[in-house]
Amino acid sequence: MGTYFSDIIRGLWSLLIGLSITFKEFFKPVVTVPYPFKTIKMTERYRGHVELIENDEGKPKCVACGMCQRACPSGCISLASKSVSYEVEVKGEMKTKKKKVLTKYDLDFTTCSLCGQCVESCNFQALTFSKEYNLASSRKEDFHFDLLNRLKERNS
Amino acid sequence: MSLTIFNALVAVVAAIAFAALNAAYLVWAERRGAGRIQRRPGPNVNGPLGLLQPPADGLKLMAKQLTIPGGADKALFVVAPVLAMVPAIMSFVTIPFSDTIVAHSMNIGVLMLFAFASLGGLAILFAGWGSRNKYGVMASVRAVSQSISYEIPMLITVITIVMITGTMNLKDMVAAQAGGFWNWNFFPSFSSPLMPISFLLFFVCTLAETNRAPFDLGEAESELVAGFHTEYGSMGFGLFFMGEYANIVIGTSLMTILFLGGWNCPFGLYPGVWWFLIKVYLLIFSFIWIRWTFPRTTIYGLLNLSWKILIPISLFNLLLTAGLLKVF
Amino acid sequence: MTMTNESVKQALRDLFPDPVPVVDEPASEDAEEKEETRTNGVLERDHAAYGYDIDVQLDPGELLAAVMIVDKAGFFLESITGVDWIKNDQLEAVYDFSRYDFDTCRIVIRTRTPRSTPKIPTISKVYPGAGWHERETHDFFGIKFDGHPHLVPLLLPEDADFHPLLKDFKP
Amino acid sequence: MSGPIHIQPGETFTLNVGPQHPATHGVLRVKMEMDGEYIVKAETVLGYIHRMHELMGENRTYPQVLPNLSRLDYLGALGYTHGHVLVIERAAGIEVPERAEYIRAITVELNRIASHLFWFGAFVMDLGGFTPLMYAIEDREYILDILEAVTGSRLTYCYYRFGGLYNDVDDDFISATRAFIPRMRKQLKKYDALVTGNIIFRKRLDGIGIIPAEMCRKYGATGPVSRGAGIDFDVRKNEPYSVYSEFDFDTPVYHECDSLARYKVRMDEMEQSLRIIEQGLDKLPDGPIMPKKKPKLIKPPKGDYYQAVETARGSFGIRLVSDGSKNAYRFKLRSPTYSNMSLFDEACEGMLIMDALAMMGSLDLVIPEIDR
Repeated sequence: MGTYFSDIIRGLWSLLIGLSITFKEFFKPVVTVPYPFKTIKMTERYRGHVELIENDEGKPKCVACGMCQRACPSGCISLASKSVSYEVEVKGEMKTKKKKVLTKYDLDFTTCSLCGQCVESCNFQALTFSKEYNLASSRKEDFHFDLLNRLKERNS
Repeated sequence: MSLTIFNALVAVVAAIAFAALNAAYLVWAERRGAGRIQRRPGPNVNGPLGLLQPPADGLKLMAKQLTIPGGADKALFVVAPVLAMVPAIMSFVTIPFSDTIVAHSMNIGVLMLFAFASLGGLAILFAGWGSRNKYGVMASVRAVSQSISYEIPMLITVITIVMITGTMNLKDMVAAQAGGFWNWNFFPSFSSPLMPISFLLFFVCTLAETNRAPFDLGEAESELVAGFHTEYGSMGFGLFFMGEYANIVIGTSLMTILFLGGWNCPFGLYPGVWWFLIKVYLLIFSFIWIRWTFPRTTIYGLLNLSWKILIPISLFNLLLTAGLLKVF
Repeated sequence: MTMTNESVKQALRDLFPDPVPVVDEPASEDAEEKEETRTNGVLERDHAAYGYDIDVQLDPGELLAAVMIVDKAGFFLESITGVDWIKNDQLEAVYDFSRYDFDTCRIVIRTRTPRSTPKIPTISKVYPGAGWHERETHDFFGIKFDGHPHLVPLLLPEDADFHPLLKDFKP
Repeated sequence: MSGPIHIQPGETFTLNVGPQHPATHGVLRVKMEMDGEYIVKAETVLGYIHRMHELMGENRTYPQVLPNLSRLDYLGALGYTHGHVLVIERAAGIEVPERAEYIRAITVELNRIASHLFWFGAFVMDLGGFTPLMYAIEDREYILDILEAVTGSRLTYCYYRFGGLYNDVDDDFISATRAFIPRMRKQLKKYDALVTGNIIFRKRLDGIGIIPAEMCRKYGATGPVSRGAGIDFDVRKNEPYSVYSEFDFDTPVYHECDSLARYKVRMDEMEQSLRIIEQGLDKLPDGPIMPKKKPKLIKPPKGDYYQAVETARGSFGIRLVSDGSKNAYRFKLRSPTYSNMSLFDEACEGMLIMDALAMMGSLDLVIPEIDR
């Protein structure tokens, strides 16, 4: 009989403690961010989708070696290039040299797992992570990014 | 004659409007309150402070199609949400908000309120059984056993009050508690020393009767998906939802009338409907506060609480009060 | 290695009628040939290099006896899996056991069965937890576990008739 | 499909809990044979989110598998990637700089706390209390912010590399983690008062959902499930890997075998993880985070390697069978919840459905990790 009443009293007391905690929380400030109206700045190391980096001339640094394409676990990078001959002054002489120029850099974001293997594999520091995170669309095609185009848009 | 019909119509419309408005805005209050307790703002986009959220929700629910599952008992399925809402509204007719604001004061007010309250269990039983869903059946069986076991201590407590005040008319009950707060039934007197415990008991029973957490076993969403209204969408669900809140208002009003002196001011100043509403909404706040603090009980824990703790205590209180009333 | 584990090792060794001399730690180069032609027996492995201590290979027929020894010594079942040795035309079932106490000892029991008729007795009578692991191995490799009470696909769809981890599996 | 259900007395009916059910926290299905509210027999059906990570591990080169491991368990991803890099390092014989190991231990423990916090919230939500989940998420956000600033992602980290780390931690990380420790201790006290002491909560767990030690052994249950059954087993202690032998921490063990014991184990583990983080930050050595000599192409020598690590859910093991090429020959993932869940069918027989689901919550299920 004694435990019967002490159990009731102790149970009630534990309930009151719980109530006092939530009551205190009631008057504490809100901790959430009202998302569409206010956003948080992404951290320095945030890994969004990849983005091409430009050199001083505004052209992509990429030399189209294809390392990122091979490193990608999900095969979501496809790039194309063409050979361009250009003239260079070497020791006072004009010489014709050839180099690869990137013509297309497509990222299929639907299969990308944001692992960053492409950025790591790049030997020319031509890729970086973008800070974009609120990508949403109802169409699949919106996630086939033409990174070369994005670079141009960024520059213009 | 025509005037009385008109009066009655006005009273009924007012009761419905009060019930519906309360139901709608208690949802808002619940969500805001839950938000504050959980350190988030709650609905705040539609209108100032999110005050347009309930109409928006209502419109959304009304715009949806009411699907009736194949093999369901159509009649029961359709009747159930109505049965949940109508008794709740009807109960408002007899609740006195103040000395003058009462739709119809009758001598058996308490009895009528409890008669209507019992219908709520029936609505849940119909809903669970009619929707041909195993979760629904399990939930309705739970809810019915719950409402039966909690009506007993609740009624015994009310009998104690009836003995003290000597009337079953809600208005007279409040009148008997006039004066300062020491006259309220909540406070122990020589003839009824266990009244605070009675109040607590009544409070717990009201929580259980209105299917509120921590006694919301009828819709225990972590086990029974949504319990008896698993299959309900559209306004069928909306009616259950509003019925729940209307029941809360009735339960808290009853507590106010029975224990907290109705529209009487604690210090005998300016009695009126405002005191009644303040008390009711404070009680409702405590309901919300409790819901967002505690986990759910088990079905056997719930029945144990009723049969092993609440009923013996309420019976003891009844006997004690009866005896003491004879002495003093 | 503590007493319990020594006795387990001895008991496992006793399973083999002709005690094979304990092979020394195979160097990684010539392990290539040895792995292909390894005879049944008990090997002691360096925990730091391989992650387990005792490596047993036996015929499917002796499996239950070995598992009972391990069970009696209080080991728990870590996992069961398979390996497809397509060059040898064999499927290997690998059983991992470990201990709860501080006598850390991981036992690996391997048994091989022909690819065409892969059949291994179930150990779910000894370790009920093997039920799921065996079902999974059946899913992935098609090894039939003789006597398993409920050998239906677990992770693959109910009507799956393919075994994705076989080396000749083409999706 | 005509007429309402007719159940005769004594007749059982089948209840499909899941694959879409609030209590299963994912796409898990349990076919329950019910007698009223009592479970007569249960059969768990898996595979709704099976992705065949093991085949991916065979098809891809070793570095390409790195992101896969964090998709196993979305709550405690770092523990799984830790196991992965450790087994490859063991197989390929790569030396890991000490600083990298310390940072790994600190981040794994942070992630373990985050995982336990989320479990705590979800478990109380299983029991019907919603608010603790929000408090737990608030604290978890703090950890995720710390980890995001270091790793670049919030949930599916890809931070460890064979031989070291993706990038080094900065002073912000250290100060934020140091600030987090006292804050978390305070919060743990709050949870204790709000939830652990609560009479309703205790009544629902105390003595309910018994999983005895022998059952744990037969089914291979590890982690908090076995520690709640009185088994003092923690891979970090029993088979120390990484730098865990350097830390002074305890393994919380409770002997009650019930849901409450498993709950208490996890709550105590958070405190122990805090201790490890504290010591790790104190001892954090300077130095490189990647080894000086690292093979360009990872090709472990032929052999069969095994590595077990203690993740938030139990002992996670990877068996790597290498044939000396740049892909794994066999890449077996031994996930702890798979074994922990397999005993559910037997343990829940004869229980009320609400108790069984509370027990399921106390197993700390992450479905993608069961299905792999």
